[in-house]
Amino acid sequence: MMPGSMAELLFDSILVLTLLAVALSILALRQAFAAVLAFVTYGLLLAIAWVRLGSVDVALTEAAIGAGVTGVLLIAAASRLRRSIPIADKASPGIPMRIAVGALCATISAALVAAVLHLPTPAPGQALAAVANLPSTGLGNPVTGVLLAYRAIDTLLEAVVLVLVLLGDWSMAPDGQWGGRPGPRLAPEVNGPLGLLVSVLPPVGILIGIHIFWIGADMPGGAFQGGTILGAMWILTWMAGRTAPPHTSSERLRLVLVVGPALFLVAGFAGIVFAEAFLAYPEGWAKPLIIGIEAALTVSIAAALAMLVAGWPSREAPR
Amino acid sequence: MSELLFFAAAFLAGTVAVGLIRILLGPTDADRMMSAQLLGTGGIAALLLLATASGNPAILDVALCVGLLAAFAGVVFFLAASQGGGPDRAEDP
Amino acid sequence: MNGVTLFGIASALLVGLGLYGLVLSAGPLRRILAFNVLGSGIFLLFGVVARRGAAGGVGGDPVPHAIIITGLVVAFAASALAVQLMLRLSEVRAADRAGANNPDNEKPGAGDQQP
Amino acid sequence: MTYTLHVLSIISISAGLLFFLAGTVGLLRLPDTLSRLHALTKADNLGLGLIVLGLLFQAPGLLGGIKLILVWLLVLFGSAATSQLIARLARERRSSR
Repeated sequence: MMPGSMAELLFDSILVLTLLAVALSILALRQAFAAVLAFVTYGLLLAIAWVRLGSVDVALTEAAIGAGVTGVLLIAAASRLRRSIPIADKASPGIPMRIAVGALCATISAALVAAVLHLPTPAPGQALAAVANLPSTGLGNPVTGVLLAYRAIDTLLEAVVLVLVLLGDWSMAPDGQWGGRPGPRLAPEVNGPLGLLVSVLPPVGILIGIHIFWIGADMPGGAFQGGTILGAMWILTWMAGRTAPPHTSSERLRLVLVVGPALFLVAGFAGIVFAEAFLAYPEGWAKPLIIGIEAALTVSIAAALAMLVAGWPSREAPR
Repeated sequence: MSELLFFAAAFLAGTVAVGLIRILLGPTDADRMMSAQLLGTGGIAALLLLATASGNPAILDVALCVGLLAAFAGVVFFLAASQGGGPDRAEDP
Repeated sequence: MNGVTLFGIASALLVGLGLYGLVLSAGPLRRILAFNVLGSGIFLLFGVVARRGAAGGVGGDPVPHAIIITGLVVAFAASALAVQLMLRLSEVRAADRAGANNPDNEKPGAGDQQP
Repeated sequence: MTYTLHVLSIISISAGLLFFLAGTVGLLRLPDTLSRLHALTKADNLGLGLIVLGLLFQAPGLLGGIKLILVWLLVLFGSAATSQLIARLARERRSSR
C-alpha cells in the first residue's frame, strides 16, 4: 500500500468532507431541483474518490452513470412530478421516531467504522491471481478480465437483468398503450447556444464513447462505460427534439437490446463444445471473442439505459 | 513536483467546495447551476492535476468523460428548469 | 490514519446517512435519492477493501472493482424502475382523484385506496 | 531545462488556482445572478486553461498533451454554451418576478 504524502492526505480529507456535506444536503434540500443538482455533483465527487481509491475503471462508470444518466433520470422525473398532482405520501414522522431511527443508523455507522478500523492486515485479495492469469486471456486490463472471463456469468446475468428491468418498465403502460413510443421529449425545437450544443455534443460524445469502449481491453474503460456514454448521447438528441425514442414494438430496437446478451449466451454455450465449460473461451480465441461480445454489449447497454430513462410507452402525443 | 501538484489539487478542491454553498443558498435555479458548473470545471482541473501528479494518464479519460457529461447535464437541467414555471413552485415532491 | 481509512470512515457515515433518509424521507423522490446515497456508501466501503488488497502492480483488487461496476449499473436500473413506478403511481392517483370529484363514478374510498 | 519547466508550470498553475479562487469569491459575494455568472465564466475557463498550460510543461508524451488540450476545448465549449443557457434562465426568472 502506498504510504501517502501529506499533500495527498490533505486532498483526501477535503474530498471526504465535501462528499459528506453534499450527501447531507441531498437529503436536506427542500426543493427537488436543487436536491437532484446536488446529487449530480455528488456523483462527480464520487468519481474523483474512485480515482483516489485506485480504480479508474469504477471512476469512469461512476462519472457516466452516477453523474450522467441517473441525474437525467431524476431531473426528468422531478419536472414531471411537478406538473402533476403531488403524491399524497406518508406524513412527516415525529420527533421520537426520528430519534429512534437516528440512533439505529448511528449504531450501524459506528459498527461499520469499527469494522473499517479493524480490517485484517495483510489484506486478503485476489489481485495476484487475477493478474497472474491475465496473459491467458490476452487482455491487459484485469477488471475487464474479471468482467468478461473469470466472472463472465455475473456480467451475462447483469446484461439480462437490464432487459428484464426494461420489460418491467414497459409493463407499466396503461392498457392499449403497449408498443407505443415512450416519453419524454422536453423541447420541441431548439436554437441558439442550445442548438449548437446539441449539434456538436453527440458526435464528440459518440467518439469518446467508442474510444472508452475500445481501450477497455488494455486500459481502464469498457462496455459499461462506453455504452453509458453512447446512451447519454442518444437521450440528448431526444431531449433536444432532434430524434424521438423508437416505438417499443420496433423490431430493430428489440434486436439491438438483445444482441449483447444473446451473443454472450451463444459464446457461453459454444464454450461447452469448443472449450471445456460454459463461458470458457477456446485457447487463443479469448481476446477476439471478448472484444466481439463487448462490442455487442456496448450497443445493448446504450440502448437499454436510454430506454430506461425514456419510461413506459404511450400511443398518445408525447407527454 | 508531484507533492506540489497534490497541494494544488487540494487547494482547488477546497476552493470549489466552498462555492457549493450556492447550491444551498440559491436563491434561483440559475445560481445553483452555476455552483455545480464551477464544481464540474474545478473537478476536471483536479483530475488533470491528479493524472500528472500520480503519473497515471488513464485519469485523463475520466476528465474527458466528466467534461462531456457536465455539458450534457447542463442542457438537461436547463430544459427541466426552464419548463418548470415561475419561481414559486411546489416543494418536495 | 491514511487516506484509505478516511474513505472507509466516510463510507460508513454515508451508509448511516442514506439509511436514515431512506427510512424517514416523506417524498418518494427523496427516498430514491437516499437509496442511491446508501448504495454509494456500500460501494465505497467495498472499494476501500479492494484498495487494501492492492497487489501485483494494480491499484486495487480487480474482483471487487468488477463487481462494483456491475453493481452501479444494476443500481441505476433499480432507480429507473423506482422512478417509473413513482411517476405511474402519481398518474393513477391523479386520475383517481379526478374520478372521485365526479359524482357519477364515485366509489367508496376511491381517493385513498390503491388497487 | 527541467528546472525552467517546473518554474513555468508552477507559475501557470498558481495563476489558474487564483482564477478559481476569484470565481468562487465572485459566486459567493456578488449581489445578483447575472454578475455572478460574469465572474464565474471568466474564472473557470481561464483557470482551467492556465492549469492545462502548466501541466503541458509536464506532459509525458504527445498523446497526453493532446488529451489535455482536448479536455480544455471540450470544457470551454460546454461551459460557454451552458453559461448562455444559465443567463437565459436568469433573465426569464427576472422578468417573471
